[in-house]
Amino acid sequence: EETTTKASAGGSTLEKTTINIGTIPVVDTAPLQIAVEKGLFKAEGLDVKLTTLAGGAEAIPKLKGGDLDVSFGNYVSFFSAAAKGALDLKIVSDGFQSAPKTHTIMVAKDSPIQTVADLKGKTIAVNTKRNISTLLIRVAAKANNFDLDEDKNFVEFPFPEMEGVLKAGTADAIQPVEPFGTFIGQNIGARVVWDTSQGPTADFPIAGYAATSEFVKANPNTVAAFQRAMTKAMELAADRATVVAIIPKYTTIKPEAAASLAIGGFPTTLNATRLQRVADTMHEYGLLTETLNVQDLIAAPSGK
Amino acid sequence: MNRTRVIRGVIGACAVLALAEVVIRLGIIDSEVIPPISVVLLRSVTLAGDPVFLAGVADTVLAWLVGLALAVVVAVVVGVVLGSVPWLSTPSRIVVEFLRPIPSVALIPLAILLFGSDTEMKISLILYAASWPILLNMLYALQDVDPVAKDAMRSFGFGPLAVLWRVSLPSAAPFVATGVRVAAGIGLVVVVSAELLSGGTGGLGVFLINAGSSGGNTDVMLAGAVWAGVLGLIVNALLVRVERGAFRWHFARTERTAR
Amino acid sequence: MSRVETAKPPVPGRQDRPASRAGTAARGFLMGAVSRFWLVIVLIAAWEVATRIIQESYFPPPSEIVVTMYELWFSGPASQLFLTQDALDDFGHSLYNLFGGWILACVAGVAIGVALGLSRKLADYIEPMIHFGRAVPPPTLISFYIAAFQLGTPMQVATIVSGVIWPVLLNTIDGVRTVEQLHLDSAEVFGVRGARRLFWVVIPGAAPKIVAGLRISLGLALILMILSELIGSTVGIGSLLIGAQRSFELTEMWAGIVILGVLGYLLNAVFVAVEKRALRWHLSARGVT
Amino acid sequence: MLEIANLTHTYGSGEKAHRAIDGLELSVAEGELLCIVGPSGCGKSTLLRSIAGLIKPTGGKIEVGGVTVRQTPDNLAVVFQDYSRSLFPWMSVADNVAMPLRRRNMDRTQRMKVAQEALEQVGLPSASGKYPFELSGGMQQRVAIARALAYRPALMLMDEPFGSVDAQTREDLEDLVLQVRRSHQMTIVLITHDIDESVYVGDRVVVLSKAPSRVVGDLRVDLPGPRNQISTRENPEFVRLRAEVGRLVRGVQPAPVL
Amino acid sequence: MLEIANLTHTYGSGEKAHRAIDGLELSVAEGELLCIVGPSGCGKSTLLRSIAGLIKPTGGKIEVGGVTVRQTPDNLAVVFQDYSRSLFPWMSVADNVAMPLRRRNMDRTQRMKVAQEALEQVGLPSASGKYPFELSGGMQQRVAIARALAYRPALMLMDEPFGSVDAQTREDLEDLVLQVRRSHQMTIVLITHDIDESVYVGDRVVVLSKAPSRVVGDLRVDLPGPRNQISTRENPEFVRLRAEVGRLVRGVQPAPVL
Ligand SMILES: Nc1ncnc2c1ncn2[C@@H]1O[C@H](COP(=O)(O)OP(=O)(O)OP(=O)(O)O)[C@@H](O)[C@H]1O
Ligand SMILES: Nc1ncnc2c1ncn2[C@@H]1O[C@H](COP(=O)(O)OP(=O)(O)OP(=O)(O)O)[C@@H](O)[C@H]1O
Ligand SMILES: [Mg+2]
Ligand SMILES: [Mg+2]
Repeated sequence: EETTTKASAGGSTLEKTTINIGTIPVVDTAPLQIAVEKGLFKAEGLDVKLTTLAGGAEAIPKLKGGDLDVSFGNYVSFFSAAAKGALDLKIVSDGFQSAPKTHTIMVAKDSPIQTVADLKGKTIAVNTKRNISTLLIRVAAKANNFDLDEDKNFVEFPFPEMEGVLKAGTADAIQPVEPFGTFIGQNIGARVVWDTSQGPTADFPIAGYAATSEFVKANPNTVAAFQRAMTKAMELAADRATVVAIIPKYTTIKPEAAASLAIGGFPTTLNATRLQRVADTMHEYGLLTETLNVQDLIAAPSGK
Repeated sequence: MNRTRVIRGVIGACAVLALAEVVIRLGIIDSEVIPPISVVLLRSVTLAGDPVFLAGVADTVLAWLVGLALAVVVAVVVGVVLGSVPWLSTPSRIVVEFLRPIPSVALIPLAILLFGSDTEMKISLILYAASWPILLNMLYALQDVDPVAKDAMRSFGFGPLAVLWRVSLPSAAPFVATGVRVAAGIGLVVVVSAELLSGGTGGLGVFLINAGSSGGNTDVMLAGAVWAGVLGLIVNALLVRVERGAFRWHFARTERTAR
Repeated sequence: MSRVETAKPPVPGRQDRPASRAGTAARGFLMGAVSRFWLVIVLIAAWEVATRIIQESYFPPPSEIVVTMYELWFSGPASQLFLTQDALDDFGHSLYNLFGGWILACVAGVAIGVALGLSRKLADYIEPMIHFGRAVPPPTLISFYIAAFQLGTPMQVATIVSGVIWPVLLNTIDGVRTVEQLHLDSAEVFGVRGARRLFWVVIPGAAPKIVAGLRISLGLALILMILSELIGSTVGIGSLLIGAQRSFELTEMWAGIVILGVLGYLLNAVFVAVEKRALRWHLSARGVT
Repeated sequence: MLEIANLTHTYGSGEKAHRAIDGLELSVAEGELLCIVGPSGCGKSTLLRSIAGLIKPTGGKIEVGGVTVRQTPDNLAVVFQDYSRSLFPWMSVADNVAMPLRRRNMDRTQRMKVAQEALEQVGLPSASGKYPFELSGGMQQRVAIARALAYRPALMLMDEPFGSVDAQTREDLEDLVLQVRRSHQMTIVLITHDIDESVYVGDRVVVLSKAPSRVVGDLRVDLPGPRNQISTRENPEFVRLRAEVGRLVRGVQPAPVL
Repeated sequence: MLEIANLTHTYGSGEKAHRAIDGLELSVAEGELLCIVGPSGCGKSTLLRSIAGLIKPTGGKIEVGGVTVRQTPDNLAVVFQDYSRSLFPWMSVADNVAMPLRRRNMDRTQRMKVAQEALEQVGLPSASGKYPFELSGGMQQRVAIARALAYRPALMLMDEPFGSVDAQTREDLEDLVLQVRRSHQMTIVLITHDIDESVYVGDRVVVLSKAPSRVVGDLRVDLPGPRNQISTRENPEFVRLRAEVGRLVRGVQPAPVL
């Protein structure tokens, strides 16, 4: 795999033609799948291998250990890892940003909880603690003048189990992402009490693609090729129909169901200022002890 | 004899399944959260025809068997050392007891970091988790060796190693084998859990993550559980077979205990 | 665990030679401590050196881990035995679940194991389901747990029980099936049957193997305690460990790992002490002292 | 008391089958002391285990007190040939002896008293607090005897009960068994290899053939009681019987070894 | 060959201490067959285990062939009193017998041949393929004897080796031991409870006192060899010695039981 083949797709030599990319089977990674499907990587001379991750946190050791060259992951995990010195990483591509209904707080149909304010002291199920989900909810709580404790008010449950969690009353509220939010709403009539993509967290950057600084430095052309492919894919993903069409191909979501999903934004540029918002919010909520300059973590495409 | 056993096992399984079905259908356990067993079973059957699923199972089983085999070797070697080299045994027991309760889950990131490939990582986790039951059963079994048998060996001038090899180990073997069966279960649990918790390129757990990507697919997850159980059952049966062949003397002697 | 299975016969004279002088006693104690702990010391030193050389954030040196542990848990006021509030919360919750789950599993495991060990017929019906059940990974059963148990202690205890019962069960079955035939025969001919036979013959006869199962399960219980806190939990050592892992507080994560090791060691030491009393007949009859 | 009709037992099956007992007929009267002698491996222990209901013979019928043996008959005690393995290593010697008495509706103090008495009778007054592994072979054997005696069964089966004790203790134990039998109306079946012993303690001596074993001799011992180690053994009838049993035993021997 | 000086052994310590042997002195010449008799529990097995280096006596000194015993001396074989536990249950009878021969640089065929011969000598020609648990008590004991004999040790220690076999087999085994001893120049220490046997097989009979045991009698047996079960036992010297040993044994007895 370490062989360096001379492929001249972008006119320059690729240091590495086979790259392993970590991904999660959610709507957020649609552009990556589009890039594979439409042969965008191939066109750049890249042979991409996809590895399924269970969550963002596993990406870090896998990147570090060289298991993955590039990985999808949420910004909160990436920034914590970078700030805590767990991994010297660079964001190589933006991935996904929230939009209405992509990140909601939901409660059961007959729940007494009507507004965010009612969540005070309640237990909320999230996919991963100390991650983007809890951050979004805590910001929402803060806007309603109360605090939620990172440990005490959140419990972890995988997204697929959240429907059951609400039904059984195991937790008071859940924070699903798409497609789970839509399906849970359809299946059990769960109500959205808060859409986190509003106010301070409107169009919030959620996830991107990262590689180790070492990799970025050693393989500038490969990274550039990856970035070119991703940019094209992101552009294609701007067309909702393309996304809806690809989703059933890498998830178990049925085509007709895919059409009803809320789909977030796929930014075509990697913009430090936008991502800085995430870092600052993390700092504000104690997820980072010091401010973090996101500019240092970005390997912006040089070509464009 | 063997037939009645199989028939009884099937009857037992059917009874358990029927009970579970009733419990769920009657809503004693929240029937909205989990699907009835019949649905799960049906799903398990359809899964068996899915080549992606089968490839995942093959990956998992491979890692499992290799990990288990390594665990047996490592545990037996460590057990022999701990059971026979006094100056090393006391101090290393402290280390063993310190390491034993560390959950492999906590070690996943470290294992990911240390072991390049997915499979290696899984194998290392199985090795870590599955060695302990074998090792502990071995230490207890070594303690349980009849001293008169050891004395008999020694009296013919055999040294400690020969006593260990020819008396202690054979007499400990049946109980160590029980440890191996315990370890086999733990190993499967660990490998599928690791796949579910950390993902990867292949395996039953990875298949289940992908299957769960649309939500509302509890039946697939439970069907995965069913297949894990079936795998456990098969391997246990195989191990029992091997045990019965290898320790005929042991089983013949103890056959009458259970009436 | 201090029993040494030596290949040599026991030396009965060794322990009855009284220490003639206090100096000898002190030296003996020191020698004992060294012979016991030298490996630990060597390993920790090696660990420290290795981690300092590789400078890898995932592998902080033990000295730093100890400092973090102190700050996290042991810098509290004297009135709380120097434990911090965090320590009391985390340890208290975790240990409560741990013991609850472990004890339940032991009782259930021994009870079922004895029943299956004694009755071949019953075992034929039930054993396959047991071997099925013990291979099912808990994470695949989350939805079942959600449906059947409440969040918090019930769910966690259920997770622990469902994970640790197997070694107890299997070892008990094995132990009961291999009770010395002549012991059973003796009980039989003297009309010792039913509960008496169970408590006076079968269980003591199977005790060494049952105890091995209990000991394996104690270690496993710690592991499952963590696993149970992984999902659907808000406090506890496992929760902390996972939280630290999620937020890349790697030294804190290691502090969690180390405290588990220490806890495991201590629990085991207590276990062995109790076991030594309970199985004295066995150990001395086997020449293990 | 004990009726054995056409008893047959085969161990294993197929090629490895071994017929240990073949059509054995035997009956023992209430209160009788029957001695069984026979070559090593002929099936004596097998017979005993069948009577005790510990193995299910492959053929024939055993009745104890008029009831067909399916499980272990009530009110029975056995001294096993492999005495050391029959003691419970996790109990003190006194507890070992007292253990069966739990069925006798005695409280702990009574049980301990009876156990201590039995231990004194077999010459182990100070062993009660010890564990079996702390005793010598002969002492363990005597504990096993004490356990059976203390139980005061209606039927006592003894498989070479005095094999590991010295000559003097053996004689004392023989007399002890005779005395207990007299005072408690026990029926006793005693297996021994010592021909003198069989004639000395027995009311009847049965000689078994080599495997598959059948009865080849059944002698009534008409010696005046109570017996006495010196006078009885000097009795001409004793000498005659001893020679007779000896002849019978030798007659069924396999070709001499070597 | 064997020199024991001031041997003392105490089991346990503190209150539970039990002195089994107290200042025992004994020496056995090369090629001698020494019989040890003594009351049950006096310390005979303890003595044997000390000679075999299986326990470390608390005091005194044992030399075998001029070398102080610290571990098991070379070229030694033991027949344990607890013979059934000394056999390895996971090995067939033949393997059990052949096992020690691994130290004799024999290949498997040779070992099996020697084992089969030894089994035939003890009257078990067809037991080789069986497992020990498939044998009767007396047969197991004979396997243990065969194992020791096949090994052809320089020093053989036997702890009540004929306790579980019938009279005829016992005599045959006694003669077998005598014959093997003669043809292979073994030194043998044999513990027995049978006074006749001790005089019949022994060159010398040592009588031990009750615990803590010391030597209370040491008799040279001057009977013409080769011995013969009939003529030797009729020899007046035999009768005299037997009575003498009997008196010695009885003299050291504890108060009679009952
Ligand atoms: N492991 C032990 N712990 C404590 N005491 C013991 C132990 N083994 C033996 N003894 C005691 O030592 C004494 C001598 O025992 P030993 O076995 O040597 O007797 P023995 O002469 O062989 O008797 P027997 O003829 O009955 O076999 C006995 O009183 C016994 O209680
Ligand atoms: N579990 C078994 N499996 C197979 N064969 C057995 C088993 N137990 C005993 N035998 C065989 O049955 C025969 C009779 O054995 P048993 O123990 O009844 O003899 P015994 O008369 O008590 O002999 P001994 O005087 O030597 O104790 C022996 O030939 C033995 O090999
Ligand atoms: Mg017998
Ligand atoms: Mg002895």
